[in-house]
Amino acid sequence: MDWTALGLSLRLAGWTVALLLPVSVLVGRLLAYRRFAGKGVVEALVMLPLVLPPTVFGFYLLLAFGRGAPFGDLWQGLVGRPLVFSFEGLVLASVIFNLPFAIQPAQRGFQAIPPEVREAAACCGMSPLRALWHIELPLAWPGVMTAMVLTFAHTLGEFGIVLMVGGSIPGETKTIAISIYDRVQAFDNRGAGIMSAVLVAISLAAITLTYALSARVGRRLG
Amino acid sequence: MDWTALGLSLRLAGWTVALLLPVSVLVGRLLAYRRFAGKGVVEALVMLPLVLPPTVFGFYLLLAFGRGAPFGDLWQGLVGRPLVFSFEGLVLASVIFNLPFAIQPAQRGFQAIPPEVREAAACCGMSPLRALWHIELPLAWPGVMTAMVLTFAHTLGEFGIVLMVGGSIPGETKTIAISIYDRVQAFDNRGAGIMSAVLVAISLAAITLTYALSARVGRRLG
Amino acid sequence: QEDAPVVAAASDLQFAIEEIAARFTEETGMSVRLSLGSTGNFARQIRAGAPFQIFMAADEQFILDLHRDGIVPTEGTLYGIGRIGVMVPHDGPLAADGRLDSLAAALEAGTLGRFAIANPEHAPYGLRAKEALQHRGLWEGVQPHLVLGENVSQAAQFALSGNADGGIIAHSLALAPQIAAQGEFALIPEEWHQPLRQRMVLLEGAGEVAEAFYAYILTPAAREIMDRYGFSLPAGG
Amino acid sequence: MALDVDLRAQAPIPLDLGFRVAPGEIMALVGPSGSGKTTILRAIAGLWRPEAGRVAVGAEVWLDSARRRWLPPHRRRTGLVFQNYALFPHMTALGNVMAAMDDPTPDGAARILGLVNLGGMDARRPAELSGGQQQRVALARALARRPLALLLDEPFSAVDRATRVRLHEEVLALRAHLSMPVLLVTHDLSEAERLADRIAVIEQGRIVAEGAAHAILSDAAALRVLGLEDAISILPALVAAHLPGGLTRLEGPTGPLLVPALALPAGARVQLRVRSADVLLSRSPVTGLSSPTVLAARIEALTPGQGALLVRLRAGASVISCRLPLSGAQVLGLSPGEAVHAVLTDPVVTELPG
Amino acid sequence: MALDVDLRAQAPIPLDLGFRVAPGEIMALVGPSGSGKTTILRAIAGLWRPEAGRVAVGAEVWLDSARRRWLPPHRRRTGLVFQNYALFPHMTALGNVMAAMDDPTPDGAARILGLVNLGGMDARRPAELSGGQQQRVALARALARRPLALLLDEPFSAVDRATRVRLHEEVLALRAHLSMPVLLVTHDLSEAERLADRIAVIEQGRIVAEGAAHAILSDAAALRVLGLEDAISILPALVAAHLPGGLTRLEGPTGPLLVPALALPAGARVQLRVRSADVLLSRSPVTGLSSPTVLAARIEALTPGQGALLVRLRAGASVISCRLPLSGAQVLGLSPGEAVHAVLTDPVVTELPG
Ligand SMILES: Nc1ncnc2c1ncn2[C@@H]1O[C@H](COP(=O)(O)OP(=O)(O)OP(=O)(O)O)[C@@H](O)[C@H]1O
Ligand SMILES: Nc1ncnc2c1ncn2[C@@H]1O[C@H](COP(=O)(O)OP(=O)(O)OP(=O)(O)O)[C@@H](O)[C@H]1O
Ligand code: MOO
Ligand SMILES: [Mg+2]
Ligand SMILES: [Mg+2]
Repeated sequence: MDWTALGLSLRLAGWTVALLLPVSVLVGRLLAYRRFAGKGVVEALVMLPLVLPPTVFGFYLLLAFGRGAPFGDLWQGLVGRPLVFSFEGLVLASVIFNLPFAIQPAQRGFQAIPPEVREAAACCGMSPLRALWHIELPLAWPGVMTAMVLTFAHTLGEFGIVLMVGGSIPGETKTIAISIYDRVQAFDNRGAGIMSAVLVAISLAAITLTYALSARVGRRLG
Repeated sequence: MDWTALGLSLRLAGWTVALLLPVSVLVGRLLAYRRFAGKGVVEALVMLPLVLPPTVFGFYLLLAFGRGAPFGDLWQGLVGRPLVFSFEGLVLASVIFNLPFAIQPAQRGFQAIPPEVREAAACCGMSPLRALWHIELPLAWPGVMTAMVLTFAHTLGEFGIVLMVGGSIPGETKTIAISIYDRVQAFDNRGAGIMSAVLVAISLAAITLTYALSARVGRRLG
Repeated sequence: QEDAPVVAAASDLQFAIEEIAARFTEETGMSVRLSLGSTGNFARQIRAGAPFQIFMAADEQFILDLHRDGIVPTEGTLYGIGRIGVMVPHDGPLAADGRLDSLAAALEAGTLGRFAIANPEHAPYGLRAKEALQHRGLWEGVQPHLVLGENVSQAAQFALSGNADGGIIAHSLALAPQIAAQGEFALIPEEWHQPLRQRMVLLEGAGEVAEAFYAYILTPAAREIMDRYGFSLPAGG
Repeated sequence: MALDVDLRAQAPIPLDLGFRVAPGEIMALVGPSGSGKTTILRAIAGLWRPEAGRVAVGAEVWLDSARRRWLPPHRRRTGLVFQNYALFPHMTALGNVMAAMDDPTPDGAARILGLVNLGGMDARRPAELSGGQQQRVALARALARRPLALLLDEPFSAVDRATRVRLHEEVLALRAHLSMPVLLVTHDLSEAERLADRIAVIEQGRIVAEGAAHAILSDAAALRVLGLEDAISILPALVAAHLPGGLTRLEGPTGPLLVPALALPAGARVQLRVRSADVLLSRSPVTGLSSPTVLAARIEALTPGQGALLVRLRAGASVISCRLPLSGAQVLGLSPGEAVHAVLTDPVVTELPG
Repeated sequence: MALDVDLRAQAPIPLDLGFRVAPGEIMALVGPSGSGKTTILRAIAGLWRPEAGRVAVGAEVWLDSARRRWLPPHRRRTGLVFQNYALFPHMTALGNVMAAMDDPTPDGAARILGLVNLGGMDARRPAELSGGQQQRVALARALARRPLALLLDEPFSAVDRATRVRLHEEVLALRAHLSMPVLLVTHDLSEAERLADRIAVIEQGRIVAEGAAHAILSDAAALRVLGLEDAISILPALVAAHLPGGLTRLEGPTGPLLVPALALPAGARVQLRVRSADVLLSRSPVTGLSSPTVLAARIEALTPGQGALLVRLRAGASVISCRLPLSGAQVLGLSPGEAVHAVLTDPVVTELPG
């Protein structure tokens, strides 16, 4: 069992969820409530990271993050180490790739709040921020939850992008997904099976727990 | 531009959406309204296809569907040709892999319907089926829509499973995702770029159109 | 086209096999469909009943195993010996040097960035790269710098994308014009690693077209292409 | 077909009651907020399942816990107006009504919308309607189903007086026409008085008083549950003759009664409703007053109430409640058994069916 | 601080009106369903933006289209009771109230819930409350904000009579205490009568009548908009003396008036409200009747109404509306200018502030 890889994957999923949670809430809310020209196109654009095969998407990220590309060089200049073949690069790639999962369900969650409840929040003197925190978030929580669980699960299983921008460096970019795949490729079915089982068990536990906790969080926020 | 592969991908996405639509509605509705022991675990289980890397997931499907496996042999006996390395096999794999996208958002969509509206439907004499069609579906539509768009987009971009279960046979199982990846592998960046652009453009158009149409469908059902 | 036989070919054959297939169609009017991928994957898929008619592996062991298990009817034919070499991008810090002195110097100086090879756990070219590095005594030192491609083609991708200082890739890839243009390549001495014996086999149920193509690969016309892409065949092999 | 209801439950609220509503009868459920009125309607409609009980319309049994019978809501032919309307938000007013019809036709639905004074609002969605308009769509939808039992949960609370009067008439007409049992939850006692044949007073899930509307509205104990001290007396009578000078003479258990002319044939059965505050007493015969309705009565009981004296009068077979300012009683010096003249200053006369 | 409102719009409904509510004043908005009452409250709260207009409380300007000023709803200190309550479904009753408080404390919120008779329901969520209970939570939430303007959209429609009376008292106490302007939308005219100082009658987005409550309630034209024929006369008076025999003598523009004893000191300002149907007329002086309130008046006008004669009386400086059954008028043979004795059978006497 490659515990390092599992730990790395969980860290990656954790960071991705943590970074996408605010994005999911803010962009989801924006798309839910604001009307603007071309909104339909924006909604479709949000879906795009899904449409490209992860490997291809990863390839373009490799080009964009790499040496010689403006973004890659900017990062290198700022942080002092390259973005590709690094954990930070994986996180960034994962954040971009999970945008559709993070935004769409959250948007639906916000849309499902009856307008008069939001109006009541304003009439109770809540600033938009307080209304977001005390009223909208708890009520949109099932949607945001779905967004985060999809993101979490998907990051654990993400393979193509990680393969492309990661380079399979143990402890840095060799995630559990890559590790299992390597076992499979090496015809080590038993090793792959054990790792898969552990991954599935941990995910199952994590997601079940999250659902259970989220019910509480929903209540606490109230 | 590999039009054959693109056509294949669109066909695959179409079939996946068509087959998952009823699943999404029925299972999503069930999870939304029914209370039963272990529901939290079922909800987490629905997420599992996401957690395993697609290639690994595909590997296990290959084991399950392939020669010598009970299910694979059963299929071969019934249909006369193997399930793996066929379009049917891809569709089946894709359906399984997209379950989380198809079910979760639909479930949230159904949950967002105020209970008294469903009660009113029953009091208007609507059988559960008529209520589903005339009341629940139109109101849960945004969620179901999200489910289907996520499924569609994800199928277009799906790579790992298709590679494993399909074997990349041109015209049969070589989807646009694999075709683009092949171009990348062959250092044909221009070819890959063109195909990616076409794929993105078509997806963008398809998703935008779907959103626009779905607004109408929502109205028509009303 | 729809019922043309499918040839499963290791990804190092990428360029050679495309050219051969085109020539084959030109000369005979028959056509084949190519599926390029990792040798290991193909072997597994063939066990699961994949409808390939010809399997061209990057490592003969896979075919010998399939034959041993009775999955393919024959041991097939050796069609080439692969070679590996160092590929570095233009203007990169490393020199394209087959004896890996430049790599060793960079290691010593602590200036080495990332270095790409295919995953030695399952990619034949990766394993040979590892052997070569071990032979040169660099394996331990280079490990922290390695980035692993899923297959040799991806390793080339890494080596040339500007994100690594270089890598060890297949000669066959380095000979392809679009790759050759991106950097410099030098062969690693053959004796530094086990030979990359590449074998192909006709699968059960292969049809006439497949048989014709199988035979065609061994004709001088095809051999010329193979040679051009670095799949030399030892005399009488 | 009569509606038979019998409900028992412990949670979420204790409930223990039973009643029967005859076909064509309107029964009002009144009682404090939170006493269980909505819960009763929900149990009848099948939206809530009591722990035990029986609900039946005629021979059709919807719930019988003893026989483990339970019909789901959509198989019960009820028309329910929800307290919060519960309209279908994605449908127009017309669509909402058509959704409840057996043979939905736009014309039929438009006709029902016309009944509730919503002609011209066909194409509006609930979000584009005012509160009262939404409530009327909900009423129209309940009627559209041609229910076996009509269940109205404060159906007129958001509607203005003029429309309300019109809707009252519609409900009465419909009730006579379709002869279905009607259950009406209302907080407006004048509405209950106008519409209901019988009233059940609900308190904490039990019926604390039940009976003919006039009996309940003159039952001080029942009214106290409702926070009212104002009893209403109801006197049955027959139209006897039309007199010159714009008067009609009624005959009833109270003896002859003069009332402002009625447009009813002699022999018609009527009923007079009088608020207890609208009864004046005099020791001497009363003449020359603008109210012609005076009857002779005897004082049965005197009960001091809140700042007033409650007087129970007997006139023939009828009992009349009268609330006098204490001063009035003092001036007259009344005592039980005495004969007095009662002036009914504002009796409401309504025709009884049959 | 007074609330100044001036609104103009074409869509979704035409709106063209302006009014001012003084601090501590309760103004009732009445009018047919769909006339725009809710829309007016929404405009004041900032939930709807009219095409033009001005809304200000004292010096605080919330909307001034001429100066392009617009304050978002959460910056306007309003307490709004929504017609459909709009409670926060995920919060308890207590949570809902605390959500609107500046310094939320459970004790403070519980106290306000006690005010609306919901003690003990603190921990219930909206879905676990009855309709009337939810409505009261909404009222408590609106009060909790200590608003500069209280906007009540049919806040008592789902509440039983007893609770309603209590809530009326709370609102009146609060109004006196906090001296904020209150706008009350209601369909219940007796509620408007009891609570409101002024009434504005809205029809199709315009004010068709506006004035002191008593003036509007005795204005036949205004009442007809509301579907009512029943005018109410309001007579101001001063408590003059307490007489033996449980009577109090009032002095007013109508001359001396005897009423059942009041618990008010001499000199207190009061007001009598009399429904037009509760006035009896007699040509000869009236004595020995249980109602002591008799005054001398002169007939100003006689108007035939629906099955009744509407009589306008003048008594001193006051006008009293009286609805007689046609027969009563015929019996008496009334004509304009004649002197009559008017018996007020059920006057409601309330103390005026100041
Ligand atoms: N979005 C809209 N589109 C079209 N018409 C609308 C819209 N919203 C409201 N209306 C109309 O505006 C009118 C005024 O509505 P409003 O809610 O102010 O009425 P109201 O006086 O409060 O009525 P009620 O007493 O029934 O609550 C109604 O006729 C309503 O149908
Ligand atoms: N899910 C629940 N959990 C706990 N108590 C509940 C629940 N649902 C209803 N109740 C309580 O049951 C009681 C009866 O509710 P119901 O809605 O029948 O009252 P009601 O008579 O219709 O009142 P109203 O006139 O205010 O509408 C109320 O006290 C309410 O708080
Ligand atoms: O045959 Mo490979 O390209 O070394 O996986
Ligand atoms: Mg109720
Ligand atoms: Mg309104």
